[in-house]
Amino acid sequence: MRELRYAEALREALQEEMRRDPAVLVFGEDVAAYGGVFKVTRDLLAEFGPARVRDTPIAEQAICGLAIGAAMMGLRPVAEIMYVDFLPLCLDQLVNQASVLPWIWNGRVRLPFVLRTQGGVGAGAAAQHSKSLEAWVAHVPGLKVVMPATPADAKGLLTAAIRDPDPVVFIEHKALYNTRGPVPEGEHLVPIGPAAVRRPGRDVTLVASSRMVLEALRAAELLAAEGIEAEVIDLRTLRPLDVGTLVASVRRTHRAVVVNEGWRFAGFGAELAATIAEEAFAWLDAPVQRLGAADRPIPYAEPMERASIPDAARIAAAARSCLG
Amino acid sequence: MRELRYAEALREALQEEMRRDPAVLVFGEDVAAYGGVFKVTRDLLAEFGPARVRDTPIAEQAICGLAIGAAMMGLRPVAEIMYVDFLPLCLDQLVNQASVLPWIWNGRVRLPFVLRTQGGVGAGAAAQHSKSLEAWVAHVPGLKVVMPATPADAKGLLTAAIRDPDPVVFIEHKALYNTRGPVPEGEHLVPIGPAAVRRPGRDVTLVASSRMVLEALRAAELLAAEGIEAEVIDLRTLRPLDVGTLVASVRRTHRAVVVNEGWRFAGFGAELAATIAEEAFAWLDAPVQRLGAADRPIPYAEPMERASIPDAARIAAAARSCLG
Amino acid sequence: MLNRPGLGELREMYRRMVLVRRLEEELGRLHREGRTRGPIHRCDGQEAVGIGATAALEREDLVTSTHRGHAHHVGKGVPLGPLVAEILGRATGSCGGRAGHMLVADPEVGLLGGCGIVGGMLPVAVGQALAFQVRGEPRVVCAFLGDGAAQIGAAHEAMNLAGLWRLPVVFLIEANGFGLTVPTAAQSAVNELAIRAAGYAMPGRTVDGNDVRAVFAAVAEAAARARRAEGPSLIEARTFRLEGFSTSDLGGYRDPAELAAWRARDPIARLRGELLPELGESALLALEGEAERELARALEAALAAPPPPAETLAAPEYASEAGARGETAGA
Amino acid sequence: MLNRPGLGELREMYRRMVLVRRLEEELGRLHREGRTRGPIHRCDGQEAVGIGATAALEREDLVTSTHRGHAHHVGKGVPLGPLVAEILGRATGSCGGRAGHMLVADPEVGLLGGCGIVGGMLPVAVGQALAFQVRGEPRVVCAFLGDGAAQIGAAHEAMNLAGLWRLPVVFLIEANGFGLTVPTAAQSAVNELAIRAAGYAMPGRTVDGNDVRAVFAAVAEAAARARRAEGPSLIEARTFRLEGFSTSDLGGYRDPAELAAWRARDPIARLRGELLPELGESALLALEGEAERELARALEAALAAPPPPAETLAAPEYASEAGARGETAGA
Ligand SMILES: Cc1ncc(C[n+]2csc(CCOP(=O)(O)OP(=O)(O)O)c2C)c(N)n1
Ligand SMILES: Cc1ncc(C[n+]2csc(CCOP(=O)(O)OP(=O)(O)O)c2C)c(N)n1
Ligand SMILES: [Mg+2]
Ligand SMILES: [Mg+2]
Repeated sequence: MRELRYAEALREALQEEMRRDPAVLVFGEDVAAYGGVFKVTRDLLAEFGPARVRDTPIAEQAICGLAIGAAMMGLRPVAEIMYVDFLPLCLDQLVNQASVLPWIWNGRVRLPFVLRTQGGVGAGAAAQHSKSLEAWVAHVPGLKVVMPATPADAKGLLTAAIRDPDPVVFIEHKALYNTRGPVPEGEHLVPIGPAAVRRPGRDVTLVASSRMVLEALRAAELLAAEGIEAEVIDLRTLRPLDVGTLVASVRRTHRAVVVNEGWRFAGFGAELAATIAEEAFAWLDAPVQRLGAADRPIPYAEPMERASIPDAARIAAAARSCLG
Repeated sequence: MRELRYAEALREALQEEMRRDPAVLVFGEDVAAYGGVFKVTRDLLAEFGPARVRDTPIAEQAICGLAIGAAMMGLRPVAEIMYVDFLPLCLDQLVNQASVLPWIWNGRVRLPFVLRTQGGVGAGAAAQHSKSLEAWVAHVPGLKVVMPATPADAKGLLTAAIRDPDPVVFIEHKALYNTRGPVPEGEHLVPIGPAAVRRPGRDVTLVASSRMVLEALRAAELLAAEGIEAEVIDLRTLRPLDVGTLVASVRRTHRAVVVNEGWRFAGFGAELAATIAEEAFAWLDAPVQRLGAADRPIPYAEPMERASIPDAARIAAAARSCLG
Repeated sequence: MLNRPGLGELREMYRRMVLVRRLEEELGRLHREGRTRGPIHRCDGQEAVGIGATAALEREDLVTSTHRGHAHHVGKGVPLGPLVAEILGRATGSCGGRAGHMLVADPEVGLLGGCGIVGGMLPVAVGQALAFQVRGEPRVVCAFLGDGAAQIGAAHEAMNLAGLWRLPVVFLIEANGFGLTVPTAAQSAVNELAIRAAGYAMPGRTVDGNDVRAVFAAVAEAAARARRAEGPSLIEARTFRLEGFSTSDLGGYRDPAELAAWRARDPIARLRGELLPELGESALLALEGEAERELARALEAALAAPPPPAETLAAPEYASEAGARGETAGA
Repeated sequence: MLNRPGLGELREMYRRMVLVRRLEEELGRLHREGRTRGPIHRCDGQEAVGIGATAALEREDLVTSTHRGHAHHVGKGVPLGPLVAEILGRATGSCGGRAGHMLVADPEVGLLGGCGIVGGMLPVAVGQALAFQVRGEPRVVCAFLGDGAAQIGAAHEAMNLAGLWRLPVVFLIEANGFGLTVPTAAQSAVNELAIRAAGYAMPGRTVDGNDVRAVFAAVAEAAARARRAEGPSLIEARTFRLEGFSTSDLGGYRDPAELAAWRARDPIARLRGELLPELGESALLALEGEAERELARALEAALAAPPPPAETLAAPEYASEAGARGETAGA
């Protein structure tokens, strides 16, 4: 299969869906003429024109409201919030409008929009451009939260998100845009919901999402060298969560490490650890190990930044500690 | 001891601290002339005048920014966000400024402000005025998150919050304002951090905060009638969390039910359940039971609203199921 | 649509204004009897704004409303039975009792919809208007907001975007002099909010919000402009709220003389006075009686209807799950 | 402070502008050599705004900055060594390397401070000004924002509140023609942002942002007004960003002719031309050399300094924990 970069895979999904469905619209800061600061929307303006591909002012509340209103009227907007760090600016629109209206209005409207954004630690983007805030949106009923880890999923999940009848918060990772991998040509749908077992193993389950999947896979390599067979689960969708795959794995391996790039305290890892401890209680041979970012603002300086989030070595150490 | 309503206890704390320290300032929507929609700031304007007690425009970002900026310059502002449902409008100020600046600036500024707000289900306030969003703020490093359950704690914790050198999000409960209880006269400080054991018991630990403490205590009564002795822990502070008290209790009772009024999925209960399962793994005789709000917007109609959050009966049932 | 309402239109507006006033009064009564839930936001004294504005719209136009929306609901044509039932949280309500009084919506008549977050629907209104523009539909969104709401960030972002993209939105400020209890002079740096329109490259004007003809004319003109793809407008309708900010209002913050002066300028009495020479007393009494009977029927039916059962809470979270009705307003 | 800078002041402004320009150029070079981290936002071409404005302030006044703040930092007097070290993430930086280039702050000189969230410091600036008002201190906050930032909700809330309470804030828009890549004409419904001041009951004016004297005069006047407790002002300084939006800029979105035209209006060359008759070539060369040597020393020291070690991450989360320095700017 031909290989694409994660960013290109995303772009292909946008392009194919815009060709397929005239209701699909793309807007956000710097997405049109420039093609997005990560170039995910490159050349879409040239192909689809200024009515469907729009640069907006710097106005995150308006961007999110645009998506809600246009979706309510039958369009399928794909809005971009440049960094997940700016998502707090439109959380009112997400938690008080997007989450509420379809259900509270008794299903009388649908809101089929996608809010694309990206998070995570990159190279020195500092405290206001490096956060992982998926725990917040995953808490909100009515939203779906998707975080692809591979180029193929980036394409397949974005395609599914655009066709989905519900609001989807689609969180990319700045340090994944340049990763390459095989991506199917033409229509490629990865359903929202199911997790993927990226590597089978019987000794311990490593649960991760987004870039942490790559770290977990590297940890599995380290562990394999020591004779420990780790199973790696890529959640892909955080809400609704694929509890079945998660729990089935832990019931087999009896041990779990959950990894999330967001702050550890009250983070998404807590949901994973709690769910596993509830649903696999009798199967667990050791406490679930939970890794997350240090509970501090993300610092700029490299040694501090690097220390602030989980990595393969720390994941492997956590796995060893549940086996020890 | 004389009894006060929760709202009066809060007012007393504000009044005493404003008398004690001229740097204390109160502002927010409808807090001055009207005395607050829950009358917590009643008569403060008359005593302290319009420079220190201010009605603001409806502008939650500005309210929060005012608190940050004034605190940075050495005042001790107590700002009010009328409903926690409106807190999303100022989360950018909290997560990108208040959380970040003191630590990222290497401790060169302090932000001693209190953001008072209130949440929870009352009587028919509906989807945009009934939420519990403590999970969001509890996720943020550098913030402290306090939720008093009793009038005495309302006074003591608010006093401590005003004197604290860090930003404190102080979340009251609309259905507690009229509850009465003994409140010490004069200076009364309840330190931020420690949880309180509200009822000792040896069979199961019920962990709750804010109004859910009252439901847990009622559940303990129900259980006592069946010969089950439940220990009830009132967290009081959610961040930093008193893990010691929590874990010590569960290590004694071997069973835990965690109760939070916010949505269950990725809610604060997940942090509690995960922490207990991690720290008391070898002591647990049953999975931690986790209760939260139904993962839906809070509906208006009474039967649906009532069904949407935990109550004494459901807490008792959860306790029985871990004992069963 | 002409900018001057004809007699038939005025007659109907009068009927609706009376209907809204009676609704507010009945809700006040039910509240005092302990038969309502939550803070209900009456609009007594402001009826000319909501009724006059919606009368100047077409059925396919949209209205985004606020927490104080009864005149918008009635004006836009939400059937009275389901409207009252929703306000009272019944299964027969337009949203099955889930929404309640602050969040009433009805896609069939273009009320999309109520909102308890001040300013919360303004960005949404802009998105609705974007859909009309993209599809080339000659439809307009009338976005109501309060004079308090005009101070919130979302209002700025929405107005700038509407002005920039020339979207078909009529921003209609119901300037009733207060937020909840804080007078507008203590909320806004400027007295006349309409002047801000210049900062968004849209026309702005102030009208007498107690004169239903003036409101109608201003909205008709702004809607026509929007339909001609000339972009948004800002209208500030000066009016006054005669009752509490909600049924929770404990009072004590208003000047009785000011209130009395505004009571003397009641928009319903004013329109009645204007219609009297044209229609005659008995026709007006008949109209009022008709409104009262319609309301009584709706109230009686709503009060007799059951609330939605607790089990309804298990209704699917997502439209993607089976069973969601999925009526789309855009169709 | 007089509104017209004297020759000594102009001389110092010139030195600072040169210093900022050299700093930007050196950072560009270091970036190309792979020796910087993260997107650095250079302000080449805009130096007259930051330097002119800060020169018109007193030391006890405050500046809230943006992501593009090097001229604000230098102008407000952050010592160059710690400034450059912070930009490069060294332990010797003004914030110990934790903040980095977007978040530089220095309470000692009233830079409080940088911010990577567009518009994020505007509500904070209003709060700082509130403290001055409450304590009756004759201090002013100069709040810098971009022409892109002027479209965000927080700007509206902050300006309305400042106007309403007559807080001592100077809102200074650096109108450099772009957000990141989107021209201001595609972001703002109006071309002239200063007209929005009328909606906040404050004076608004547009000045030539490449004329350091004009910027100085406008800020001096606005600051004096604020110190007289007459409230805030809005100044729109028209300028142009000559380099990329950050070191990540891939280009391709700008008109080369426009860029060339603005290069010809370089504020540093302009001021040099004005000072030449007064100071003479050799004095100017000496001044430039001085700036270059100062920068070279700071750069060399910063590059030689270590970054903060990973263990610094364990520094206490809260000021209430022992060990926090707790320097309070208000003292
Ligand atoms: C974002 C937000 N802040 C505060 C409130 C609480 N609140 C409800 S109505 C209201 C006053 C609104 O004033 P205005 O916009 O003038 O509308 P009016 O009530 O006068 O019709 C306030 C402050 C809210 N619902 N939403
Ligand atoms: C709230 C927010 N939205 C988006 C961004 C991404 N961003 C960083 S700089 C910038 C452009 C800002 O434009 P302007 O305010 O004119 O400042 P300039 O860069 O021109 O100095 C954008 C969109 C951000 N940092 N914060
Ligand atoms: Mg009002
Ligand atoms: Mg700019």
